Amino acid sequence: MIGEFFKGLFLMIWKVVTDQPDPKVEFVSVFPATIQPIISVLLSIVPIIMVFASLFALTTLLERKGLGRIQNRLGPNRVGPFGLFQPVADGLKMLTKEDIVPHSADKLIHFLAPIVLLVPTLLAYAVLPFGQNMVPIDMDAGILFFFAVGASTELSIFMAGWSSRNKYSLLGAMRAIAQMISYEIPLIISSVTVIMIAGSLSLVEIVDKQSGYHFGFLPHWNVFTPWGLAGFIIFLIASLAESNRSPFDIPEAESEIIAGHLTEYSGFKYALFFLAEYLGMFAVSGLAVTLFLGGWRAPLPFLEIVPSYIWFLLKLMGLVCLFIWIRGTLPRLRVDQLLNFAWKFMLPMSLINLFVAAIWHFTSVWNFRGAGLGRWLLCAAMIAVPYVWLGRTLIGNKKITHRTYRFAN
Amino acid sequence: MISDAPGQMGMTSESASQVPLPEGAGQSNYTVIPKTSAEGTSEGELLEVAMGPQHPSTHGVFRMDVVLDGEHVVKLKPVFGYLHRNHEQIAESTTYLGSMPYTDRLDYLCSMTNNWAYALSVEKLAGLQPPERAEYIRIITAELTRLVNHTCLVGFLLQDMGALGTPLMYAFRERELILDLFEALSGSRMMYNYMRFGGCRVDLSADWIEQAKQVVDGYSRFLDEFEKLLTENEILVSRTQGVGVLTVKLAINASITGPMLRASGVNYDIRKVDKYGIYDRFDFRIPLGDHGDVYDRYMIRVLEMRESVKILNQALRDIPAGPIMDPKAKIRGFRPKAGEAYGRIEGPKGELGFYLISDGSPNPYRYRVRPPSLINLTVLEDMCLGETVADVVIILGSVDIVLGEVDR
Amino acid sequence: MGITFAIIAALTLVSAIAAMSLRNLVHCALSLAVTFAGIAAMYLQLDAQFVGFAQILVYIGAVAILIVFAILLTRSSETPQPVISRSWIMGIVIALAVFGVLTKVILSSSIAQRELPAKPAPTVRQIGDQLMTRYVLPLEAIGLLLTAATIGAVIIAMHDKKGRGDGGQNVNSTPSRAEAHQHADETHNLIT
Amino acid sequence: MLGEGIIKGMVETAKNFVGSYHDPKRLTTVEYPENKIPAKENARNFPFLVFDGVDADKGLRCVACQICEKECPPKCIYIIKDTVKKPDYMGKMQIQPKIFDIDISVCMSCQICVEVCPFEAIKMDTQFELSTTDRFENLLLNKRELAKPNEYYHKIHPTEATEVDERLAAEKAKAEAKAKADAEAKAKATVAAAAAKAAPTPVPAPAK
Repeated sequence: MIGEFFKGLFLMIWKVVTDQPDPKVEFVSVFPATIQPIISVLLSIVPIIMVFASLFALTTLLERKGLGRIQNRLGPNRVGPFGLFQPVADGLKMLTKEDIVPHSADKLIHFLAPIVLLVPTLLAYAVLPFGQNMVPIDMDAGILFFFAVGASTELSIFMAGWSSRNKYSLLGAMRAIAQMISYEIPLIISSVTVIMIAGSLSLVEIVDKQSGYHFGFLPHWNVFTPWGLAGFIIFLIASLAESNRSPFDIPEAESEIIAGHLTEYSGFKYALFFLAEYLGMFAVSGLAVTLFLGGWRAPLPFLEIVPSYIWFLLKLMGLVCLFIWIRGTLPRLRVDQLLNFAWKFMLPMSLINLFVAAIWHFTSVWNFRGAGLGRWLLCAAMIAVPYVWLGRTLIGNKKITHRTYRFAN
Repeated sequence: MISDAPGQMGMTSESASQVPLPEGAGQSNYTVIPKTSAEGTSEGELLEVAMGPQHPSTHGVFRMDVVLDGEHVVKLKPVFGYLHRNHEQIAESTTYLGSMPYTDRLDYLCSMTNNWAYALSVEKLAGLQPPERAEYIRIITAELTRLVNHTCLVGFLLQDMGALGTPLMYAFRERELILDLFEALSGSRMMYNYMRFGGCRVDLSADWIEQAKQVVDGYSRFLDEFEKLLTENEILVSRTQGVGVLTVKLAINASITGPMLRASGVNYDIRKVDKYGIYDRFDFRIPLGDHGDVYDRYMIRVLEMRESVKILNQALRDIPAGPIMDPKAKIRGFRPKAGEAYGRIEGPKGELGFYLISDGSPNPYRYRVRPPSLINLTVLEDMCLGETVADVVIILGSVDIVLGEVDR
Repeated sequence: MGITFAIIAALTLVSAIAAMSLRNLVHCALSLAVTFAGIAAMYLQLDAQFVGFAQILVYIGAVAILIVFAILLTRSSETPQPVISRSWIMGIVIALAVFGVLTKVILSSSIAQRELPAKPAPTVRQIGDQLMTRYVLPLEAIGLLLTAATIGAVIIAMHDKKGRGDGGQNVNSTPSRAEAHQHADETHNLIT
Repeated sequence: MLGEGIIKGMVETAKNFVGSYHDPKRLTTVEYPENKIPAKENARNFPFLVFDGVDADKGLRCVACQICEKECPPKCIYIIKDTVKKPDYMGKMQIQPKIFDIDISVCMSCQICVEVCPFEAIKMDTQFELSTTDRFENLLLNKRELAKPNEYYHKIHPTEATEVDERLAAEKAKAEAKAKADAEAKAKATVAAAAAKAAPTPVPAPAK
């Protein structure tokens, strides 16, 4: 029994490391049949929670270090070698802090809000294909599931903001909801382009559709097509807004409304919000990787010996680093500008992109000489022209000009 | 309707039931004012928020009682005095020299110019004339102070705009170099207490001038970098252009001075008007804005920094040798003859003036500061009406206040 | 299936009752969201993935938020009604009547008479195919209708906003401030 | 085109990010307890009393004239004169402060006491690591704690201390020459010379 247990365990680890299909079969079969499903589910859930929670810890450190370097500081370097244990110290601090509930707060909703936020965020990981053989649930409507659980996080932010009985919290919650609803539309439409081309709502199938290489080195990732590139950028911007990251950190703009819906949270509840926010960012970046960057696929054929989940994590971290970089550079938008940008720029651009993707799909039957290049240029032009035009009207509407200044002697 | 306890607004009697309250909410901290149109029909509610004195972006202990319609400001009442230190009364009960270190603490970012303004008025009172080298030193330190102040201002403005400290850190990186210079000169990094009636306390060394030249050379490179990061950034441009417009008329009537006035397009710079010190010897221009919005205020400051660099280059090149104190000046037992004087300079924030009346005793009979921060703050409400909460913060940032000077 | 169904059904029912009976409107809205979630869970239990997820996406992600917004944005200054209104007897009678009719119809329909053969659950792909081929006209019609509704809402909102502008101005100009401005203008004229 | 300025800004921050690794000039901060920036020569923090020789009690230059006490803007100096003259380290009879306290929790490091002191007896220290757990007792420095040897002064402000020493030596030489000429009352003459310098104009009490 014990020998089998360790054999199964070893086999499972070996299969994970070498990226083989069905890694948990042998290990699960060690257990009695009645608890086998539970073990199997646990074996999927626990690693996800552990990996992404530690990724969260790592990212907070990376973010602080990276921002520090961008700002010509050293960043945290006191706890442990190179400050590596800083997240541990932060976590301990968070856990030992007093949990303050405002006197006039709605205590039940105030308590429920962080939980209601965290649960859907974690659920979203259920459909992401982390590796070649690592999909918790290969659902037929995977992407729909992802957006459905993503949409239910908005309610919890409202709960947090409203129940705190703080004006800043309420303002922050209203801003958060307005922002998340507005940006959900471009987010979904830009994903729809991919769904349309791949012809499936299943994330596994979408990754499969991006296999193979042009000319032996350029992978068939969606981002390398005109509509894919535009869609990727729209998706990134929208996901910045969805995860409340700078320059769209308006709901928690600390210089305006203290911390928005987080103002009255402290201690462990605050840590939960923080965790959920980062997990949400990972999830949406993971979706971006899956939809546009070929998921777990290696960028070059000879790199395919590296296990697939490594590629997934690398791409994910690349996006996270991009988010940190953006955060270190840009000031925050104003609420009305944010909504204008969503409705007057992002939405038309994503609709145009959808149209371009359809054209791309229909021109795939072109068969003359230079068809590939012609198709590429046509689609790129169809995106670039509206981009320039929309960008100009977006700026021009507000009478924003390049100014020159007078000088008196 | 505004209770004194910050953050815990008193409840107005009957109006508070309009937003559904959580159950068990004993007292509300929402002050909801019913909003009615001209015809008396109801049009939703106004929310009264106390921003400050513990708000992250009020630049110190400053409070704005803001009445909001949604996110738009319909009323704003600045409340200050949290940092009142009785500066003028203290100065009247101490010697003339004794209030010099207190002037450092008015606008703690620009101690050098505060020193100069005070020294200038006492010199007028006592009829002292600083020697030429001292005048050059004063101009060098004052222009360096202007660089420090404007850089920090832009950094803080961007911080208020949510740029998460990056421009602020760059600003502080450069400020550090100038603070090093000031420390080497006066011994302190912020509270210099450097100028004396009739001259300066310590002489510059040749070494110092070399270092200052290097810093000034590096500064124009830094300004290029800063502008690349900020000036064309679409977010900054759209956040600031057309926001918080200050009309020329109002600016003049409210006696606004400094970069804020010039951003509204009025050509008024005391360096040119009074030609105090030896400013008439230097070749520099006064940048003027045409719109009077936050963007203009930002750009005027950047352009002024470039002009300051020009002045510094000239001053560091031309500085003559010689004494740094008027031989008539006395440190101990300084008693100017009875009379009055008003000395003013173009501080980085605006016209900084000291009005003194002497009755022949060692203490001033009357001592009065004209603080540019406070007077520029008086138009805050006019600039903020109709803008959003997010704009209030950057408008306040662009006014450039230091609470040490506002409250005194 | 039994226990799960029972839990979900109980949750749905309890939250639905809470949504009707709680005094605080926001609490009601949140309970309603729980009800929506319960219904979505039932759909999922019946292997109707598409409907279940659409239920979450639309009802929790949009409708619940809309309700919450409506509660916060509209004035609720009317004195709160007693929970049980005077016409409660009437209400109960109507509710019972509706329930009775529905029960009768369902019980007498052919569905209740026999065991259904297990049909394969419709996949999302099938639903999509059906929507795009057989039901494409109704789909387009609904889309057009919704677009028209949206445009109408926007026009109403814009009209409303224009009216509000004047009201906002009235609040600004307290007499003292207006006087101050006038005074300032006079001084300006004197200066120039 | 939309986005141009943003990309420019991002290039700039990327440059700074890379620059912070290879260009140490960009990093302005130091890791404090391990590394410290050497104090500038002019640096000042809180005042201390200079004594000559080795005995802090005898060698104190301060003669308790109380000018600094009067001139101190926040009034953080407290002096009580000794009633009897005591011999200093050279054997000269001198009035010394019985109590000389500075409350450095009040002191604002303005250096005015240093400027007004006619005897070069009070100078500014550069020591800044003064935090304590008791803000009353430990921040009220008495004469013993304030007294530091002239060598220490030389160490922290070398140029200034040399100048001061030269000036003092010159004054002393002048005084001695005068004393030799006035042979009958040597000690008296020294005191008189000091007194003459001490009070160019008596500082009056505040008017109000």
